[in-house]
Amino acid sequence: MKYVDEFRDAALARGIAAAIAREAATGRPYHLMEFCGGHTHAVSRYGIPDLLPDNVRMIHGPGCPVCVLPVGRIDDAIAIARQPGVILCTYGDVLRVPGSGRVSLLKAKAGGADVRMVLSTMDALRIAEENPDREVVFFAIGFETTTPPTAVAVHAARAKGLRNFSVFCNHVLTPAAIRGIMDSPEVRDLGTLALDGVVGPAHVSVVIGSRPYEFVAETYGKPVVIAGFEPLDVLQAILMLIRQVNEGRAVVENQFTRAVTPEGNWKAQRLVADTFDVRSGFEWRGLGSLPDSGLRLKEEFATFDAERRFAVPGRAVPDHKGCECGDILRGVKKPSDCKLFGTVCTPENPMGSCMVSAEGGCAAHYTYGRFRDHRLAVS
Amino acid sequence: MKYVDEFRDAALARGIAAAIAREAATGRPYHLMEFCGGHTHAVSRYGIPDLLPDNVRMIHGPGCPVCVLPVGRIDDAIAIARQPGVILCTYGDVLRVPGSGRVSLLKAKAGGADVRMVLSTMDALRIAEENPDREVVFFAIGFETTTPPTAVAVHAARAKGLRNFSVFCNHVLTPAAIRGIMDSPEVRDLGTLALDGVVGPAHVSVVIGSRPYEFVAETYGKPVVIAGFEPLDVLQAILMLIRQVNEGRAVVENQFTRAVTPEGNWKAQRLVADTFDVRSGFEWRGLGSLPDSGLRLKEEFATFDAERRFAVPGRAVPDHKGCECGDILRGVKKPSDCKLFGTVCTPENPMGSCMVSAEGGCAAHYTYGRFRDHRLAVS
Amino acid sequence: MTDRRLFTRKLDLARGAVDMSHGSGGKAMAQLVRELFAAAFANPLLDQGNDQAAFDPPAGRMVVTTDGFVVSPLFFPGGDIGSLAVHGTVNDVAMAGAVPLYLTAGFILEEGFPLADLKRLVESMAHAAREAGVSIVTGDTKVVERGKGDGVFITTTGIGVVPPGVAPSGERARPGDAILVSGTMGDHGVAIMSTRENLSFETDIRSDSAALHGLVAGMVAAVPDVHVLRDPTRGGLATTLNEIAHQSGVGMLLREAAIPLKAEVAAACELLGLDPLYVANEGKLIAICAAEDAEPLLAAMRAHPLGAEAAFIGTVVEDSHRFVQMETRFGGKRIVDWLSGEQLPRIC
Amino acid sequence: MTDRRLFTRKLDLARGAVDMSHGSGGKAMAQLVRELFAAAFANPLLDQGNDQAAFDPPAGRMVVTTDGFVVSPLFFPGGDIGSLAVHGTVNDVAMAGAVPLYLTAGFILEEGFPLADLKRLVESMAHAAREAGVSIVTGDTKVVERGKGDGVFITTTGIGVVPPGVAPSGERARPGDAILVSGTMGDHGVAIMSTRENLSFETDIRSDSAALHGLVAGMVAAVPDVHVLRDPTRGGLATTLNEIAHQSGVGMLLREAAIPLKAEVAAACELLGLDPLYVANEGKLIAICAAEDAEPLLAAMRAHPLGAEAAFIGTVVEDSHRFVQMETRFGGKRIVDWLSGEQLPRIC
Amino acid sequence: MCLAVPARVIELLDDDRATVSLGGVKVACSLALVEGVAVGDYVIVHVGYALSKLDPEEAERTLALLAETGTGTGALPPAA
Amino acid sequence: MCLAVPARVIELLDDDRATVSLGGVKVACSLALVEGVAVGDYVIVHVGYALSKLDPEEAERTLALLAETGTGTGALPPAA
Ligand code: SF4
Ligand code: SF4
Ligand SMILES: [Mg+2]
Ligand SMILES: [Mg+2]
Ligand SMILES: [Mg+2]
Ligand SMILES: [Mg+2]
Ligand SMILES: [Mg+2]
Ligand SMILES: [Mg+2]
Ligand SMILES: [Mg+2]
Ligand SMILES: [Mg+2]
Ligand SMILES: [Mg+2]
Ligand SMILES: [Mg+2]
Repeated sequence: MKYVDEFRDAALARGIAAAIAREAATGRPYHLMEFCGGHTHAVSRYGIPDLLPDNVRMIHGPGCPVCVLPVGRIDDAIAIARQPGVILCTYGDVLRVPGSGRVSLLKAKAGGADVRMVLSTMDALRIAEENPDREVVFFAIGFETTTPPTAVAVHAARAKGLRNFSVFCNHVLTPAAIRGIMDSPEVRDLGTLALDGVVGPAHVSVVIGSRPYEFVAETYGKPVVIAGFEPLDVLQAILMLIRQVNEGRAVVENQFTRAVTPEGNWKAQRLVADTFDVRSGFEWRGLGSLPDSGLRLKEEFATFDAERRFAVPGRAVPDHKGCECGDILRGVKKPSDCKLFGTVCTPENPMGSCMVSAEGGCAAHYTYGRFRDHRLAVS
Repeated sequence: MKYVDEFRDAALARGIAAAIAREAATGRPYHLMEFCGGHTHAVSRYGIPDLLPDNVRMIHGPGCPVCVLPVGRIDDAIAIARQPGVILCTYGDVLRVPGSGRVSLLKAKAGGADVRMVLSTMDALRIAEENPDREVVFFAIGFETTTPPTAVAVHAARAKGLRNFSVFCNHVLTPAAIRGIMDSPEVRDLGTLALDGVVGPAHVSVVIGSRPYEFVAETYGKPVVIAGFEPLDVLQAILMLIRQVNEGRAVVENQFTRAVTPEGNWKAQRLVADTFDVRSGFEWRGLGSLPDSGLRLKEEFATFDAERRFAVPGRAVPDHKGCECGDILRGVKKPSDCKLFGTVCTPENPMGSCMVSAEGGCAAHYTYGRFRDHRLAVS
Repeated sequence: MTDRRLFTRKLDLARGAVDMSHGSGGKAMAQLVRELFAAAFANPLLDQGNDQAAFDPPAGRMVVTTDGFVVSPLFFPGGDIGSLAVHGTVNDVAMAGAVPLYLTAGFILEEGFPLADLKRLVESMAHAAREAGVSIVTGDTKVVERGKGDGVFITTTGIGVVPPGVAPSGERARPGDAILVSGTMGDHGVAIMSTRENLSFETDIRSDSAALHGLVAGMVAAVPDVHVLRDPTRGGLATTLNEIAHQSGVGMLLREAAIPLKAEVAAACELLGLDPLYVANEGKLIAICAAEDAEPLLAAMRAHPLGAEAAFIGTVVEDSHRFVQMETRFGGKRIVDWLSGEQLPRIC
Repeated sequence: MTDRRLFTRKLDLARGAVDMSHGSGGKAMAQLVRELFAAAFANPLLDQGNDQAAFDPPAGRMVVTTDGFVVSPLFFPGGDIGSLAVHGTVNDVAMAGAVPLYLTAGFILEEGFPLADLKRLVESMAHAAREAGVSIVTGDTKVVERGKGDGVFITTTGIGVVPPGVAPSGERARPGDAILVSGTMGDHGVAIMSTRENLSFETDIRSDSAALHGLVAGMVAAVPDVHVLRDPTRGGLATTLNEIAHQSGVGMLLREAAIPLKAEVAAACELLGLDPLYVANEGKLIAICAAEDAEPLLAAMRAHPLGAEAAFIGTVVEDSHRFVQMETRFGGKRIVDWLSGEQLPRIC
Repeated sequence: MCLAVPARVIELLDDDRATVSLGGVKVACSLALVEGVAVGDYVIVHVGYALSKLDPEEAERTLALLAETGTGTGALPPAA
Repeated sequence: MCLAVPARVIELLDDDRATVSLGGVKVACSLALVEGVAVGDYVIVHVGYALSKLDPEEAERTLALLAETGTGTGALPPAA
């Protein structure tokens, strides 16, 4: 696979790892947050911690759209799916996330709701066309990467005159989340979350460009490196962040130049702007309600808006008792700090969303990395 | 089972059989038609021919409502069943009757049509109430016995305000069929169908009484004995007919006095009269179109009339080539006269409706009596 | 290392439901197998947890048989699909005159099926197997999407061993042989019918579902040379006798009055227009033996609780047409033909 | 007397469809069994037409195994549910080191299923059985109403005999043992996925569905003391190794670079965000043996066409946590855990 | 198709229905087509509806006649 | 959730769609969000949509840098 395999090369990895070890040998710690779940996944799956010196610590960030979706929105989706005649379509990632009473969309499906996994908004549209007497709802979730395909679908539905298609919109905006972290008491006041730099989103930035992250460097003085999701990309970004830290610089750098420009994809951005309005506030798990952090369909697409078409409970629901997802998403706790991790909470019986998505901090650590906890315990 | 077992008593049967043998020992043959399929079934199932002398010959009549239904009406029912959203309910007897291309309702069901067997019109109504978004059609077939329950259902549907229930009406009238036989060239002109008397309907007469058959005696000079469906009832009726013949009498006698009166069930008759109109003509398999022989829903029940609600092909379709059902229903041929009997045509692969219903002449003979053909062949 | 370590939370057997993950081959499936099936069926062969069970072959001819069970409803008066899946296959083993030893069980579960119901029928299955003295030594579980199955289907395979000198088989009926049945006909089918929504009637009839190997053991001890043994399940006595007549190239002559029938079964059949000779049994057998063996065989049958009402119902005759005929109670004669079409679907 | 006399008209295998009468136990069912199943599977045991097959037990330990097959779609690149139902069960027999002898087959058919499709897959099944040298000796057919099944489900049970001295079993992996696989991973699952309407992608990958007993025969001849044999079907290599680790109470250490993988399988998994180690195989096996047996075992595997790409992929280690770990191609280390949830439903 | 059975009314239900019994098997049936039916009466039941009452005296008369006929002493039943 | 792969465009289809290939596996994807895509281009594909073209020269530059870095000679990439 061209442009994939090259970026997983073990020999090159050893070279970068050596450079990191060399350049990080300053006696100080480096606390680097990988914002994206994609990075979290790459770090765990490829065993990147094994290649890093002990003083370079990776902190999982809130960049997993499945993980940050509050329980109440899952409940809403389940409520829609259970209405007679509804086919609820969504991406596979979200099917196993537990809502209230540990009921997930998968369990609702087993209970009779017509829930279908799709790989693309085009599939949801096709299902709507094939089932004119059913209500097809696309449960849209995702960051800026995933939002333009939803916009395309809404426009296509309007063009086709589909009356049985709507979108339950949960698209959220990454800069708002990073601002949420930076403004959190742990970072600003308590200092309990030491943060020396941020590995910035890859595919989000393909769409919105690198510019929207400049406030991180400018306002908060933290270096950012936009990085691809292959393991060499991540290693290189870590090295670039260490260099900025060592040099006392704080700018936005772009490691993922092969697909990211400062401006991003204007066509996609314009389409999104034409389709959605920014919500004044939207609830993020772990970060609370963040201003200007979520999207909803514009008034002119009201008939395609499932929130206006279906009665949903719309209740704010607290996380499961004992689940530390919120703190883990803010980076203030590690998965293994959670008492439920690996005992009560596992991927088969997730208590929180971080244990569901392959990009959630808890799932990534459990699935790929938990042997390290035991190694530490005996060493 | 009181009022059942007593009428199946073997010792009594031997007594009646002896009386028949004694009284029929006149050197002349007795050709007696059992009009009803119920009698045909009893004759075959209990082995009544084994109890009769050779000169008493039973002729199967047209009294099987499944058998006399023309192929075109089966096709119409299948066409209705195949319309999207339709649930077609009917009695089990008719499910295996082959329509055009040997497609039966059962095959249509296997092909995806929603065809359901019911035991009562009440079940069909319940299905309509339980499925408000489906069209429930009751495929009504049967003689005067079965017509009043259909009428009750139509009135109940109106009372309940059911808008998704209708009746595909194929109810027919027995006196018209008997007249058809009596007027057939074989009886009137050719003399190829010798007929010395008729065993008259039991349960039909429960509803309409014995009086409607008096024309048979009066107009055509043939004795009639209304008889129950238990084997002793049939034997006794045979004896009563032989006595009338021997005495040169031709009247309507009633063997089934425990449930039949001359007048019948006035309540049921009134309800039928209030619900249905007599069709000017209706096609009978074997007998052609008979005047005043079928019923349809009255104008005031038009919304419950499937023939007005659904487009049906309404085509007259000839019987399967080689099938002698028509002649068998008129009594001019025996099942074993059909070249297809037992070779090409069996209950598993019926070519005609007479091979389907347990009351059809061919099915009754095949299922219960075909060993007699072979016994004759070797003796 | 205990299971607790592998499965952090116990299956919710009270309120849970089957979902697709229970058939995925992953940990959810392993847990279902461990906490439900393996717990209920526990025996040394199964406990090994391999994909197959290994055993030393017994002395004697072996028999193997398989049946799928799709009965609807899953729970019925006198049994459920679990006990039926054991009895049905134990009986097909027993009909070879054999002693049943091992069963295998394949489950096809429909997404959404309540685990509480699954537990109930798995435990019923385990109970039936224990009663019959057979071990369920290996199995398999698949899950299909909602609307692609019907709760639970179970396929069981049975393995048994035949005592020396015993070799009943469907082609061994000979003219002159006696035809015996072990008890009343049609109980199972009527019990199932009584539960069907569109038929529902009230009766005390319960399914006769039972394991017949004990009865058979007594029979082959008394008459090792029994010619044919067969359980008249789907299609009832009539169809099963026709099968045998066809296999052996003979005819049969039955006496209707001799065929054991419960009054309520007769009444239910009258009501529905059915012939009880075509109604399914799940705890009855047909035995055909030489005329001179009929007495001792009947005695052996009646000595067993499941054969208390055994009866001599007819005789094998020569007939190139292979007709099964019957003298009716009424004094006439008729054919008792194969079932054609269906009397009632999904009775086993 | 010929069949013609019993069945007056041949089944319409070109245009007919399954209906409820085919499961009723009556003549329609007898005809389906006769003209389709018995014709395709013909062998002396089956031909007897009894409800069970009787055979003389072979010398040696016997194994029995059962699997249900519910794969969707029924026909896929490289096979169909019929051949799969033979291969899958032959392989579970073979994984005991055994020679497969007999199969039983239980069919659950959905009303309306085209007889032409049924014929195609029954013939494929018969072909697969012939190729594998096994006889389908007894079977069963049930029919469920439309919407209560999904075309065809098949449950097969296999019986085989183990050569003396051979006793592979899931609890016999020991620290230091070598872990081998017989070829590339994930082909079957990717072939199935490529046909799914909502995934559909184009690839030349075909299912690896194959009977492995020939390969196994060569292996146990070379190394009778092979410790573990198992086919990594549902849940793939990862889950199967975890099962073994759990059964044996050991850990494992794999080398990602050593695991054979077709480039197209890797690409398809990349596209779908799947891990090929969790994707099903139907013609591959895992073998675990003492370190000193690894060379001759690998040689024996490579000598067979189905083991040409066999590879030594890792080592059994002591680990009270029973973790299966892997050195990634990239140089890091990670756990290779049980499959949790489902990667893709109905692959077998 | 005209299958009907004589069953004993054992309980009157609302909605003009009754439970009837045939040889111990109980089933519900409609009384919409008959009048004046009481518990203990026998009715002829067809497709879930009672079509008429059964007259026990007439039944006895018929059976008596059948018995007599067998011995050659029976008179004919009256013309309808 | 943001999973995306670089795939080569091998055929332009109507409806603003294309067939792309990743390691020999072909799949259809939408071009509704990109402009000026030609056969032979590499695109980043996410949930069935091409999000952008991939710049081969930049990819080469990154790989070159990675190689140099390993030997300690690499310059830093430019600030964005
Ligand atoms: S381990 Fe489970 S309960 Fe604990 S924080 Fe993670 S998801 Fe929540
Ligand atoms: S045997 Fe068949 S083809 Fe011949 S008349 Fe009877 S139904 Fe028709
Ligand atoms: Mg069997
Ligand atoms: Mg059986
Ligand atoms: Mg049997
Ligand atoms: Mg299995
Ligand atoms: Mg269902
Ligand atoms: Mg198995
Ligand atoms: Mg298997
Ligand atoms: Mg069977
Ligand atoms: Mg289906
Ligand atoms: Mg296996």
